[in-house]
Formats: sequence, structure tokens, C-alpha cells
Amino acid sequence: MSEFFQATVLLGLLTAGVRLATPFLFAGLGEMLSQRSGVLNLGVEGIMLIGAFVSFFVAFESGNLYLGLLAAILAGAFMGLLTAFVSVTMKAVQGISGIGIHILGLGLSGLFFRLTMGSISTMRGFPRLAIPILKDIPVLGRVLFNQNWMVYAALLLVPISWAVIYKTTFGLKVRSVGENPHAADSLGISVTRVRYICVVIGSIMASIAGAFLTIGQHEAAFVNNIAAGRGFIAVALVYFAKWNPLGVLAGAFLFSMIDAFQLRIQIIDIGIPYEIPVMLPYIVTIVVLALSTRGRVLGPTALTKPFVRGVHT
Amino acid sequence: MSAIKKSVPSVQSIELRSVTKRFPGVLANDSVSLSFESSRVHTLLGENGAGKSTLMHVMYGMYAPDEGQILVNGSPVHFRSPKDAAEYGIGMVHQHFMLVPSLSVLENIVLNYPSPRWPFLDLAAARERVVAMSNEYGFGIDPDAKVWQLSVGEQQRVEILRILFRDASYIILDEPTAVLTPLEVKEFMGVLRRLVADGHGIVFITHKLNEALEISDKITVLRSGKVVGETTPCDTDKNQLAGLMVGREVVPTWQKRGAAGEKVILSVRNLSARNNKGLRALNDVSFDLKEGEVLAVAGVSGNGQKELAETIAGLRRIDGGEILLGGSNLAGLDVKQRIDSGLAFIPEERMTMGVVKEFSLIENVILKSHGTPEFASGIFLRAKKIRDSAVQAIKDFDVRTPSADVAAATLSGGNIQKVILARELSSRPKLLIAAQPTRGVDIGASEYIHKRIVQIRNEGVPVLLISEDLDEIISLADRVLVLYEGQVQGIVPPSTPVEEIGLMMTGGNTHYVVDGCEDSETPPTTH
Amino acid sequence: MQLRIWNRNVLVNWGVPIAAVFLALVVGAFFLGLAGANPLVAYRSMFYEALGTRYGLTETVVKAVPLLLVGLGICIAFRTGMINIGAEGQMIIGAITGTAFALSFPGLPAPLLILFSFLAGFVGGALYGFIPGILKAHLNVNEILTTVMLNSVALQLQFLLLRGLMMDPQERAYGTGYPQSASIVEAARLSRLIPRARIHSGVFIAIILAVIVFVLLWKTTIGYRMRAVGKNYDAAVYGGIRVKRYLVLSMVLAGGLAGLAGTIEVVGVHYRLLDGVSAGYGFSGIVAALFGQLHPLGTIPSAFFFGALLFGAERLQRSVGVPSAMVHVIQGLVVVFVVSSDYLTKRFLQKRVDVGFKRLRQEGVAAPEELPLQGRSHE
Amino acid sequence: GAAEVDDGVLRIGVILPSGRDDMSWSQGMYEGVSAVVANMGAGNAQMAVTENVPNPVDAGAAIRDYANQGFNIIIAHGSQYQNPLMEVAADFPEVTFAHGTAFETSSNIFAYDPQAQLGAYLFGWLAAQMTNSQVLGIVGPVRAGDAIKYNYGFIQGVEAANPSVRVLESYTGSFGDNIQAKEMAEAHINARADILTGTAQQVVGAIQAVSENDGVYWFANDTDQSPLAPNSIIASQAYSWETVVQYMVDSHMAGKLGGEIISLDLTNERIQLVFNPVLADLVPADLMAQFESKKADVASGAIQVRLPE
Ligand SMILES: Nc1ncnc2c1ncn2[C@@H]1O[C@H](COP(=O)(O)OP(=O)(O)OP(=O)(O)O)[C@@H](O)[C@H]1O
Ligand SMILES: Nc1ncnc2c1ncn2[C@@H]1O[C@H](COP(=O)(O)OP(=O)(O)OP(=O)(O)O)[C@@H](O)[C@H]1O
Ligand SMILES: [Mg+2]
Ligand SMILES: [Mg+2]
Repeated sequence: MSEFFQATVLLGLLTAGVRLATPFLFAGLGEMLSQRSGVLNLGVEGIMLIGAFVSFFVAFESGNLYLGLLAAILAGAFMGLLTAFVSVTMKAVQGISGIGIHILGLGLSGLFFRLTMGSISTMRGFPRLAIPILKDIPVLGRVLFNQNWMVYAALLLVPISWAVIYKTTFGLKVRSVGENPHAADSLGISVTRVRYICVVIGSIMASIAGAFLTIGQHEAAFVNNIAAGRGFIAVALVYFAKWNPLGVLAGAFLFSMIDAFQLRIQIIDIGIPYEIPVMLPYIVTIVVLALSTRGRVLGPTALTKPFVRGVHT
Repeated sequence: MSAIKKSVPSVQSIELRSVTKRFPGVLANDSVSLSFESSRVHTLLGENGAGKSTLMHVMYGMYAPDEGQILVNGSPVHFRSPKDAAEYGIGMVHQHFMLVPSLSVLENIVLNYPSPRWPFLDLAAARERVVAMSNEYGFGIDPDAKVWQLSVGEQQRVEILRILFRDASYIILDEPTAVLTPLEVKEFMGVLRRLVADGHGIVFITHKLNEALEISDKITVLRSGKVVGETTPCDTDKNQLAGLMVGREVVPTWQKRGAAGEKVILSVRNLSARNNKGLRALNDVSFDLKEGEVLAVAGVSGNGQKELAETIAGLRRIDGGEILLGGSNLAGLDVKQRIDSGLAFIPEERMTMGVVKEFSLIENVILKSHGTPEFASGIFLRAKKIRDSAVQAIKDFDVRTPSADVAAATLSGGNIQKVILARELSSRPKLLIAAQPTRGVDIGASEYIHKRIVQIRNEGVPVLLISEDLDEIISLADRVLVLYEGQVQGIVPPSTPVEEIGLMMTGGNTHYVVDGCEDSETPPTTH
Repeated sequence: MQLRIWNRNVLVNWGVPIAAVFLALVVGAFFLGLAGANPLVAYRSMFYEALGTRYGLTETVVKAVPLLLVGLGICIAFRTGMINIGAEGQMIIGAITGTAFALSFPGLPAPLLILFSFLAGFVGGALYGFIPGILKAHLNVNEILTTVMLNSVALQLQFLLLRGLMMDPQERAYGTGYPQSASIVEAARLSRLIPRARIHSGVFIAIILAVIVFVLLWKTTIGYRMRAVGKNYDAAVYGGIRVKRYLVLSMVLAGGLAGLAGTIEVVGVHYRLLDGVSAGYGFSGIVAALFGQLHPLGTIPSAFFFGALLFGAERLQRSVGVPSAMVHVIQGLVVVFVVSSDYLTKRFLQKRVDVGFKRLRQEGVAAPEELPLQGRSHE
Repeated sequence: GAAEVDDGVLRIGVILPSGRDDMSWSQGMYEGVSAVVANMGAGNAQMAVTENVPNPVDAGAAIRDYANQGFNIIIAHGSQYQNPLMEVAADFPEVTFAHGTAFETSSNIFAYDPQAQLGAYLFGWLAAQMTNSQVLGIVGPVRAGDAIKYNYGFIQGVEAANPSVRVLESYTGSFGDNIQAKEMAEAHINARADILTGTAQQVVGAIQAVSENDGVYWFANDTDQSPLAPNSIIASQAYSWETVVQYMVDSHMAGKLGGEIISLDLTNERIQLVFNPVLADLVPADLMAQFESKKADVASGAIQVRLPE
């Protein structure tokens, strides 16, 4: 047991936690924006899969990782438009339409993988990028500043999201649209446009989260269903976060750190069936949320409610 | 500060030419032609559903007219959204408040207003101007308060500030006084006069005829989407306006009979409770309610009336004290058990609490009684009995609907209130709590609701009437309880001068404690 | 007249989603073409195989049974306002408890054994639904979060049992160690309806349950209350309904039905508990329920339709040689198009109500008598 | 009914739980059948594949489909397919069915059973000699089936060579979650493991992690996985499905439709230990020689590799 607390192991734990949290940060912050505007996008998982495939395929064929990332952004935008069309314009039941988008993403990524690549291939993804000076900070330096740039980008997105939501005119519009779309509408804000923008940005971020799973790894590969449920966890974390970017950060880290921790608990073999540690991140997340929620949570009031002018809900 | 002040053209006149607006199956405005001028108060009257709000939404760019034209200062305009209307200097305070509760006053005011520091918000610059305007009109609003913390009256002032902030020269006010107390109405009228004096044009929508007669320069009456009359206060009177609105003469058809009984049915002792914000909302409230008595609770909105009704109904936890109904304590009972012990409640939130909007009228009528042996055997609903009884109730209460199977959402506010009335009164209650039963309801329906309330009072059922409409209180009440900051200021007879009641409502006077004084027999006042 | 309106409503209720399915298939044709198949041939084979052959029909039914059972639970949960994404997990737990019972009491007479296995499966799923239900009702923990997380937990629980307590002793003896339980005894198995096909008597149970759920939701006080809670929580509280109780109950019933689906898969199809018993029905069942307008009786045809779709599309890889991912592409498209069409259905139906109002207005209200008036009159 | 196609062409239907390109279990069988069919020539043999059917319901439909379409040999490549396979087999006595890892047979059913523990033992033995850090790691999917057999064999091999070498063993709880397998491998490496191994399709992720870290190596299972990471995979235990399939084809043609458990082991060479030529220098010649003699002992049964209970 004592060996567990060795510095290198602890460092590894933290480093892995940060790495594991990255896709949750991208997808979770995107989902948060979408939900802030009143749209539940349950299709994140499918969009992640599409982003993972498209980025890998384009990077593999072109040899240019950035081109791959760009392709993921475009594919994410496309899926976002589709999601927004279904949820905003067609006013679909959002819980269900999201499952549809998920299944579609799963299918399309698998189909195109087979049609274009046909077999598992690997390539070099984004390399680690140690940030000079910062990387030499004891402990923190190695944990935080010796990752690839997508990890830094994800971390940076936390304060950026925070600033966008609370400090910009756009963020104010988003908050009003998610809270009282009739009020926003009465001031000439296009509820539809704001929701489209948020859903599209959210989907792009989900797609980037997917790209992180392929080209964001030092050794990159795409395999079917590579997201393996991470998209759903990202959605769940938004509820955990109570729609706050810092909450998303906290949730993503809580979940990922416990995940990294359970991987290591298994290794030191404390004599319990390994399934118990595997369940740990899920159970702890539920328990923490249960303990931290008191009374009514003030979420975006209009979440999942389609907007129809003049029809108050 | 001046950096964010845009120059907005001043509206001299607005003209609507043959405006028609349809919704699926509804002709909301039928070729309406009207003209509006600056420095004038133009009042719109009409029954619920007459098309007043829709017409104003057309003028404000929320709906494009299906036919017809809007002219501003003589030249035709084409509004694609409220933003376009705002650019012409038109602003609107809506019937349903258009504020975002979780945002601060300032944030609500600058929402979708160009920021000098775009893309960032610049609240500091806006704050100065808002504070200045707030002081100018004597609003006293804290710009950093969250809107959900404000009283209804304050929220309305935020809406007005928002319009002024945008330099609107023409202001549409859709039923602004429905939520105000007499005192607030008085202040509000002052604000209107100031605005007019400053050169603003005003459209004022109301259901209260004396307000219309008091403030208007011009009055237009709409019925079924058409303009049925246009007049000025000097050329008309209440009765004529009422007749014009509903298409028949409105005369009170009810009469309070007999004095209230002596038997105490409801006894509230030292009741304390908190509001949604966790603050003390009721403080040591005590009163008795007797057989066949209407006890009206008067008070400025937000002084504990809502909490009083909810604690008695079991929707809110009590902090202390007791509520005795027919001698037994309600404190330990949940909502269901209170309903079972004969408590009927017409809630203030008609649309969000009073009905399940997606349910049919039948299903709404049985919301509280579906489990009784009359309507259920075991767990099974007795469909035929339910239908027969509900259809009868809907007929009895004069609900205007093509069928008892339509969703409640499709009915007008007044008719929804009648459905609620049908449900609450057909259960033969031991006690009725009626919170704001006629707020926003047109004259015809109000009259009907008053008739029903008085009817059950005459049958001996005590009624706790919560209202912000002093006319209503004075005409219906046997005694008037005034609440101020959660405390009973006094219980007075309805014959007490309105000014004195008004003073008590603002905490100004407490020497009028005359609980248990003689019941007055006030004749119904005509509207 | 009454009948005509009803007919037209039915036409809209079913016609719009069917048109949506058609559109989805048109888009799907594009992808089939990309994958090198002739879309017409593919679709013909898809529908012919699923609906036109005896064997295909029976397999469609085999898939429809769990879809229907899960869908019924979804009807209850969603109608009560609970977004239950946890049917996968509930199904797994139900399969575990149902199998555990059948394995523990092999000596019971057949009807009892089956009945109690069902009960065990129902109770298992119900308990697993109870967790998110109680967390939502009393601690206001979002049910999407809990059900998503609990799906993963159920899967691990299943592995834990299947490689431990519940592993087939033969797997152990032989050293193959595959995570599956022993076979349940003959007496615990549902009868097969026709030879050389897996269609089993569970289909009758599912249909009977659909009727029961329909009665529950629309003919009983319990259903009335659950629907009221789902449509308007505040009004339900105000109406004296013990909302927390019904929130929990809806999840218990939804979980129970999913659990029963798990058990029926075991006693009707697999005869043992094994990995993959939930087979995505927990998600597809949600879609089936929605396609059935969240109506238990509507979910019957809808479950059969999705059973056929899943079977037919899965078969495409054998009949026209497209990649297996095509199943998901077509299924995803159908879901996306169908949920989108829901709005159109509502709009069409809304019109009918509005026309009723218009008639009312024309008949009575819109004929006001003139009143004398000073000032100008426009009439 | 069975649409008998009597054109003399042997039709083989294969049902795979994951993709035919999974670089492990499914791909191995896919390539095996492909090779047999190619050898026989298109005029004599044809194959059809149903892939990505982890659940037995769809697999059951596929099995019956193939039987109905007159396929001669139907291979359901997974333990979970046992029930549907037995059912359909009873209805089609003239068709040969096969499944594995399994032990249930009947007159027209072959079961096949790869003895994963054998090569694993040898790899464990070798790894224990080669490790610098004295720590090895096993990245498991779900602790069942092939994975336990393999892992148990590996651990026995390590113990036989050097009991003081530690083997870290852990599981992701999923067969296909590459990213999690990768993190798990990182965790092992972080705990100083320098040679890792593991099974199931998820190992693609673990192998990525291994190839990211210099001086860390991998022993592979199922197929020759060295193309995935030519600089990191020392050797692979590859199942020679081709010979298994060939054996079943021959039996079928000879009129023996089933009734046998086909073992894949070192003696019958249906298990092959393939060393990666790129890393040939890594294993010194004398160690390699010892390895070969160990291999002979294991094959002959002189060394008994136990199965987990
Ligand atoms: N968005 C809408 N969709 C459909 N019908 C509508 C809509 N808004 C209003 N209506 C209908 O149009 C008619 C006019 O409604 P409007 O709200 O203008 O009446 P109003 O005169 O403002 O009534 P009130 O006094 O109750 O506010 C009513 O029949 C109403 O049901
Ligand atoms: N919320 C309710 N609204 C109307 N009737 C109800 C309600 N709850 C229960 N009833 C009916 O009232 C009768 C007595 O109910 P009881 O006091 O047993 O309540 P309960 O045990 O909470 O109800 P239940 O067990 O049905 O939820 C029964 O016929 C029951 O169906
Ligand atoms: Mg109105
Ligand atoms: Mg009871």
C-alpha cells in the first residue's frame, strides 16, 4: 500500500486524471453552453464518435493533424446544425432526439470507417508539449504543463467559458434565452438563432472531444465506438456542475481522478473484486451530487422546452 | 454614459391600417384601424381574448400582421422583430412580465442593448444611467438586485426603466395595473402623467374602467378582434363601456344575504412561515373566520398574502403557530388530507398551478376528487360518472368551450378560472380560499366569479378572499384583514374609508384593530 | 361525424410518423448507395425478410417483446416526467434476479417457477429504478445523470456475478470461463410457439401488460396522478397528489418492466444469463415508446415496427453485403426523422381543436347585439 | 425451409462478435476462413460474414439465416452463441456448426478451444527473464473467458522463472474501450512495469501506450499484432484459425459433421508463437534457446500449465 503514495505514482495519478478529464471538459463545456440556452443535447456521444473518426481519417490521409482537427470542427458543426434543426426548429422531444443523434453518429462513424479505411491503422497524434518555465514548477509543472496542447486548450476553455457566459453580451443573451425565452424574444433576441449558435458550438466541442480520443493521443488510432460512453458521462457532468463552467471542471476532475485512482487501486491489488473499483467513479459521482444538492436546483428554466412565441410554459 | 445613449427618433404618431392577425382557427384581430399620438394616453378595453395584446404585439413587431399596415409618423414601416420596433422608439411592458428572474436588474435592462465595450458587457456605464433614471421617476430600484428578489411592483418598474433606457418615445403598457395595489396604482398613474408630460405616447390596456376613465385621452373598445367603439372619458361612463365590451349590459346579479354566523370555522393562531427566499413572510398571524363570512385579506403584493394562503392549503411549511379547521389542527396534515377535510383553494397562479394545461377540462375538474368513492372504485376511475359530473359542472359554471374534452390550455384566462371555480366549488367545501380570483379577468367573467363566491358565502361557507383589488374587497368582504410585512395590521369593517385601509397597507396605522366588530351590510357597489 | 374525426386523428397520428420513416429511408438510401448496395434491393430485402417470411416475422416478434416491455416502462416514466435513460441497467439487473431465482429453485412446478422468476425479475428492475426515483424525489438529483451512471454500474455488477457466484459450474470445470450462468431448467423456460423459431409465449405477456399499463395510466387513479405529476408538478402538489410517491412509483414500475424484459429474454430466448442480454433494448425501447406516442397501446405496433427494422437492417449485411454499421445509420435516421415529425403531428391535431373554437365563436359569441354609444362606432 | 443449393460449392458462414478488423479475436477467424476459401478457389468455396453481433439474439438470427440459405459450415465465433447454435443445429442435421471457446458438441457441432494459457505461460516465463524493473503488467478486459486463461498462464510462467518478479493485473471492465485500456497501460508503466500483455480488442489502446513509452514492450495474443507497434511487440501468440477451419472443412467433406472438441495447442501447432523480426535482437540467443526447450516441454506436457478454477 505504501508504494502507492510514492511521488511518481501520485504524479502519474494526477497526470492521468488531467488527461482523462480532457474529453469531458471539451464535451461538458459545450453541452453546458447548449443547455444554458435551453437545449438538452443528449447526442454528444454520437457527435464525439464522428469527430473521432473524421479527425483521424483526414489527418491520416493528409498527414496533417491540424487539417484533421479542422475537419472534426466542420463535422461537429454539421451535426450541430442537424441537432439544432431537430430540437429547435422541429421542437422534438430532446431526450429522444439526442438518442437518435447518438445512434446515427455511432452508425456513420462505423460505416465510414469501414468504407474508407477498412482496418485499424495508427499514426502519430499531437505530441506532448512541455511549456517552458511552467513545466519546471514542482509537481504541478509535470502534471499540468507536460501534456499535449489539446489538454491546455481544454483547461483554458474553462475560464473562457466562464467569461463568455458571465461577462459578454452574448453570454447574457444565452442566459436569458435559457431562462426566459419569451423575455429574450420580446427584446428582439432571436431565440432560435441563439440556440442554434449554442448547439452548434456545443457540438463542435463534442466533436473536438472526439478528436482528442484519436489525434489527441500521442499514438493515434480510431476503433469503432471509441467514445465508449464518455459522451453520456459528459452530459451527466453538466447536471453535476449545475451549469457552471467551474462545476464542469470540478465534475470532470472528480470523475477522472477517481477513474485514474481506481486503475491504480486495482494494480496494487487490495483483494476486492476489480469490478468494485471500476464502478467507483460512477457511484462517487452520484453520491457527491446527492450530498451536494439541497432543495430545488436552479437550472436553465427553459431547458428542454421548445420555444413558441406567445405560448407560455 | 452618453456614449451608450443612442439617438432614437421620436414617435409623433402611429397608425394601424386594417390590421388583421390570425392564429390557427382564431381571428385575433379583424381589420383593425387605429391611430395613436404622442403625449396622449390611449386606452384599450376589451374582454379576455378580444385581441388587445395581439394587436399590440403586432404594433411591437412580435407578430407580422397577416393583412394591413403600420405607419409611423406617416410613413409605412415593416417590423421583422421587436428590435425593429424599438429602433423606431416603440417600447412595451407585457402582460406577462418579460424579465429573467435569475439576472440582476442591470443585466435585464441592458439585455440585447448595444454595449460600448462589445463583445463584453459594460454594466458600469449602464448603472449610472439607470440609477439616474430611477431617481428621476422616484423608483428607488437597486440596480444590482436579482429580479427574483423584487416585488411585482418593483419588477414592473424595472420593465419601465428598461424601456426608458432604450429611449422609447412610445410606450405600450399591457394590463400594468392588474398586479398593483391601489396605492401603487396611484403612484403608477403619476408616472404615466410624467411620461406624457415628457412627450411620450402611451397605450394603456386595462380591465378596470375607472382607471380608464381617470387617465385616458382616448378609449378604444375591442370585441372579438374588432374595434367596436372609440370614445373619450368625457363622452362615456362605466356602464356604457362595460356594455360595449361584453355586448350586453353588466349589472351585478348577486346580493349578500344575511350576516355572517358566529361559529368559528377557521382559526389561525400565531402563524409564522417563510417565503421562497427563506425569509420570514408571515409573522405571528392570528384571526378567526366564521361561518358564512367573507374575510378579505388586503395588502400590497408580497406582504405575506401568498404565503398565508399556501400555509393554510398545506403547500408551505409552517414555522410556528397553528391552523384549526372546525376545531382540529391542520398542521400535521398534508395537502391531500386538508382537501379531504373540506378545504377549497383557488390559487393565485391560475395557469401554472390551478390547472394541468395539457389535461382536458374533465380531467382538470376531477384533479382533487378523482380518488373519492364517487369517482373511483378501488383504484379504478369511474369514467361515466366522472364525465357526467364534470360536464355538468362545466355547464353550471358557464365555461365557454366547444367540448369538455379540449385541453385547458386552449381556454382563455377567464374561462380557465371558471373551470377552477367549478372544481373547487362543486366539492361542497367547508372553507374556500380564493387568491386573486379575478386578476386579469374581464368584467363579465369577474362579475360571474363574484356571484359564485357570494353564493357560497350565503350558503354559510366561510371565504378567505385574498385580493389586491380594493373595489373587489370592499364589495365582497364582511371584514377586511390588512397584512403588512407578514403581520396583521388590523381587521376592519369594509366601510372603513379606502384611504385608511390604504394607509394600513403601507404599515402606517395600527390603531384600527377592531377584530370582532359588528358585521356591516354593505350594498354591492356597482362598477 | 364523431367517427370521422377519430379516423382523421388516427390518420394524422400514424400517417405523419410513417411519412417520416419513409423520408428517413430515402436518406438512408443515399448511404446504402455509398456502401455499394442498390437501395431498392436492400429495402425490399429488408422488409421482405423481416415481414414477408415466416422466420423473419418470428424473429421480428422476438425483438419486439423486450422493446415493448421496455417501452411500456418508458411510457410510465416519461408520462410522469422522469427521463429514464436507465432501462439498460434495469434490464440487466432484472435478468440477474430473474435468472438467480430460476437457478435457485429448479424444483418448483413450472407455472410457479416461471411466475416467481418474473416476479424476481420485476422486483430486481424495480429496485434498480427505485434508486434514481428516490434520489430525484427526495434529494432532487437529476435522473438523467443517475440513470446514465447506473447503467455502467449494472454492467459491472453483472460481470462480477457472472464470473463469481453465478458462473456456470461447467464453464469453471472445463476452464473456458466464459461469463455466463448455468442453463435454467426446462420448467423455467417459456414455451416456443412454433418449431424452428424462437418466437415464445412472452409476446402474449408483453401484449397483456401493454393493455394493463394502458388501463393503469388512463383508467386508474394511480395513472391519473402520475400523468398529472408529469404534466404539471406544481398543479399536482396543489391537487393533493403525493408527488414524491408517484415519482418514485413511476421509476419503480419502469424499472420493473425493464427488469421483466431482462428476465423474459433469459427464460424465453437465452435460457441463461450472459453478457449482452440487454442488447441495446434499453435505448431502442425509448424510441419505440416515443414512436408509439408514449401510449402503451401505440407502443405495441411501434415495438413490432422497430423489431422489424432492427432485424431487417441487421440482415442487410448478409443480404446485400453492407457493413454492419448500416443498422445504426438507418435506425438513427428513423429516430431523428420520427421525433422531428412529432411536432407536425401536434400541429395538425391542434388545428382540429381550433376549428372547434371557431365554430363556437361563429355560433354564439361572435353575434353581439349593438348597444347605443356616444362617440364613434365602427360597427 | 432449407434452400438446398447443390452446386458443389462449399459455403461457410461466419458470425463474429466484433469487427473483422478488430486486430484480435474476430480478425483472426476472419483471416483464417478467408485463407481456406482462397486456397480452395472461388469455384469451390465461398464465405459470408456477419460481424459486430455481440448479442446472441442477432447472432441466432444470423445462424439460422445461413442454415436456411443452405450454408454448409456455420461458425459462430464466440462462447455466447452456444444456445442459439445448439437450437439451430438440431433443426439442420446436415449442416456443420462450430463455436468456441466452447465445450458443448453434438453430432453436427464442433467446439473449439484455444489453450491460451500455454503460450501465455511461455511469454510469462520469457518476460520474467527480460524485465529490467522486475515488474510486469496485465491489461485485462473482463476477468473471464480467454482473458483469465491467458492471464493465469502468464502468471504461472513468471512464477516459474522468477517468483520475485511482480505481476500487476487489472481490468478495464469492458472488451472494447481502447482509451481506458490505454490509461490502464499507462498506470502499469507508471508503476514501473516494463513489459505488458493483455487480451481482447481493447488492447489496441494498451499497445498504443506501450509504443509511446521507450523501453516498454508488449506480448500479444489472438493474432500477430506486431504491425500495430513494430517497435514494441516482442511476440504474439497467434491462433491458427486457418488450420482449424481447414480441419472442419475436411471433416465435413468426409462426412463427419461434428462431435469433436478441437483443441488449439502447441502440439497441433494451431497455436503459434510469432516473434517480431524487428525486435529479434532484444532476445539474446541463449535465452531464445532456453525458450524453445521450455516450449517443447509445455507442448509435450512435461510442464503442466494449470487452468484457473
Ligand atoms: N400565440 C397564439 N397562438 C394562438 N392563438 C393565440 C395566440 N395568442 C393569442 N391567441 C388567441 O388570440 C385571441 C386574442 O388573444 P389576446 O391575447 O390578444 O387577447 P387579449 O385581449 O389580450 O385578452 P386578455 O384580456 O385575456 O389579455 C385569443 O383567442 C387567443 O386565444
Ligand atoms: N392525491 C389524491 N387525490 C385524490 N384521491 C386520492 C389521492 N390519494 C389518495 N386518494 C384516494 O383517497 C382514498 C383514501 O386514500 P388514502 O388516505 O389511503 O391515501 P393514500 O394511501 O395516500 O392513497 P394511495 O395509496 O392511493 O396513493 C382512496 O380512495 C385513494 O385512492
Ligand atoms: Mg392580453
Ligand atoms: Mg391508500
